[in-house]
Amino acid sequence: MKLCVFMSECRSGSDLIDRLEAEKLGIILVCNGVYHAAADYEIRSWLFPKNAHLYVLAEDLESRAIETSRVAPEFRVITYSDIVDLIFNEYEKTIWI
Amino acid sequence: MKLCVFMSECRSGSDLIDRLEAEKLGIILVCNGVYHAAADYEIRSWLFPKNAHLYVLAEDLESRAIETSRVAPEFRVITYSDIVDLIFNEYEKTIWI
Amino acid sequence: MSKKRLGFIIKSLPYKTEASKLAVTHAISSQTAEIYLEDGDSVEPVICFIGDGVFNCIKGQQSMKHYGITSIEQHIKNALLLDLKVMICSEDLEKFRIKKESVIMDASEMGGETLAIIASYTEIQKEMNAVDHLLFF
Amino acid sequence: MSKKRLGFIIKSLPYKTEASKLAVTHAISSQTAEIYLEDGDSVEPVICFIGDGVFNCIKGQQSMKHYGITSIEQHIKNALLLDLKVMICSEDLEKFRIKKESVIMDASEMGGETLAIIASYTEIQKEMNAVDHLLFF
Amino acid sequence: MGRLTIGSFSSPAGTMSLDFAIKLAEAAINKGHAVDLWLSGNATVLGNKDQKHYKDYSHLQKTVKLMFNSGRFRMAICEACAETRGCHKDITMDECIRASMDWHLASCFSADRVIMIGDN
Amino acid sequence: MGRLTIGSFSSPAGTMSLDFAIKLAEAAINKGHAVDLWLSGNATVLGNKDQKHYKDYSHLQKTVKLMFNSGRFRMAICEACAETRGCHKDITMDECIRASMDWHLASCFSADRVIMIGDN
Repeated sequence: MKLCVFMSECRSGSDLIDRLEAEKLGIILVCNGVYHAAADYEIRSWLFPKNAHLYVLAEDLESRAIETSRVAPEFRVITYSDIVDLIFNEYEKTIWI
Repeated sequence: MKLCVFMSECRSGSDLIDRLEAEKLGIILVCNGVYHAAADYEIRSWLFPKNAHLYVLAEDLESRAIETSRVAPEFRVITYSDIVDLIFNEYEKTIWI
Repeated sequence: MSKKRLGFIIKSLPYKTEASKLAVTHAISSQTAEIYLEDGDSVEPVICFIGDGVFNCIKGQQSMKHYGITSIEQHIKNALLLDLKVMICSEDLEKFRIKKESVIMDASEMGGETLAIIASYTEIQKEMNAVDHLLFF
Repeated sequence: MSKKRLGFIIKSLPYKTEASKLAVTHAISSQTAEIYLEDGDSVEPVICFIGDGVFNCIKGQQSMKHYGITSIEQHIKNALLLDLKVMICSEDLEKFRIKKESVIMDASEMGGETLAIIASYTEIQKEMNAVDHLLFF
Repeated sequence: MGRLTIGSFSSPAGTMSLDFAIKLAEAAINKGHAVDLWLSGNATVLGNKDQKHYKDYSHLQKTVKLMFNSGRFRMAICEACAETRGCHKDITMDECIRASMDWHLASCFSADRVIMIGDN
Repeated sequence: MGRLTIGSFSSPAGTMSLDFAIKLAEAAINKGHAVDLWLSGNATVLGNKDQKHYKDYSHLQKTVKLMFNSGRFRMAICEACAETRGCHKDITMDECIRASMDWHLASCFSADRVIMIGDN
């Protein structure tokens, strides 16, 4: 399956993601999940699955004053409009963790 | 200070407790914190501070079907009525984690 | 005339939040969803407990006695009574040293015949692949 | 005529829950608590950010732009404008590599003079010992 | 265009999860998709009439009203969840459906995509 | 006897944190103490009249009424938190105080013990 995971927390959920198997895996950081994208905050103690496509929601970075310059290069910064296109066009199932 | 900590989660909060300094420290496990008392569930990956007085709320064990026989011996199984006496008579300040 | 399969995946501990209870009650409501659907169409749920979620499956929950609310145990039994598919992750039971004897496996006292399935994570993953939509709680 | 001191200890990340905002707004409300008290009595809050809570103190929060809600930054500035004591744990800032230049330290653009205090955990613990009651958020 | 079913039981004020749901719904509708929103638990209070707007709290009702105007948006609240909170029919917005959970399941049946925001 | 001030912003249905607050309050009152209960956020819906009782959800209102009868119990809800949820004065229980947060701070002033349940 092509699976899109919304990761909304930064202190839980990584164990679930590590077990998930998907032909195509997308991870979209939202809410407090966005701290995972700011590599130099050292809040991330976990490695994202190697083949995952990684995205982070711009609005939730900016609300928390996380500058785009802090975002690790493997993440694509996206908007709500981009999310709609991703879930309808690129993935089949979506889950919220 | 004499501090009573209500620990209501089992997946967070241990870092906070480890830093707390108190002349007398009581830890009362409530809600999902009670899993910490059932040593053989292996959900606890953390050691309680050595000198802490440890309690666990009977109602919250029983709601979750955790048998008293599973409760580690260092815990005193107590009721809401006992909590009232503890916070008024044995401790000065109470916090919820 | 078609059937859609929905996977209700329960990863949360019981009682502190309402996630796990809502998962089971939503799954059960599949039985009456037909009133909104075309003739012959239906929704088939599968309920899977993984991670911390397996703690929902321990027998003997006394939430009615202490808090006046129906236990998650009772909801799981209701699901089994309606012949819903209930899967419980075997690796996670082992990890938490929850014995199989302690796990809710049937609703036989209510006359149910369907049993819960203790399954490997691989089997649960297969179900996740097979269903039409996934709902994590 | 007496004064009670209350410690508002903020350990939660901002925005996902309302914990940190409620902590600051409750602390600020100390300024009008007198209407319920005897003449001369008062409540004095101290606000301490520890652990993940220090993420509330980063400058430049745009929650009004995106979600239409007052930022926690603005609430912290309001607290400083009212000369409330605000302490931020220095070890936790370092741990998360949050530079001091990124931290909300004053409300000078609104005419405030009181500064936030970047303090060691030991100093914050001293405040926790000294206050009459502790409220963790 | 597609059909999206969003479920949530997060509170409308104080957490940002339901904000996410509403913003996602809005973005989908703006792109021509249809959206069903199912609210249970604390989220049901979003169905209440006359939610007062304070700057400290999200005011999602405004966007909800705009979405209703699109003709491609339906919102239903769990009747039992609302009644257990003392929020009865007389204070529910007219456009908002009060239903049982089976409404949500039926909506999932017809959806191209389903997202359940399983946060408290 | 002593005076206990409990604060909570947890939902009355679905989480067990507010159940804890109510059970603790009840136990304290039964031992002769006085209790002030301050509710903000989602907890404010506990102040609503006519909360319907379903077995799936905690029904804390019954205990609240008994506590009011003791004469040693006060309960106040955050007015702004209630209004932002569309829960106005007309659906608030008569005994329940609607106030600003300063009520809570003043209650802490007079309390022997304070417990803030800082869960969502």
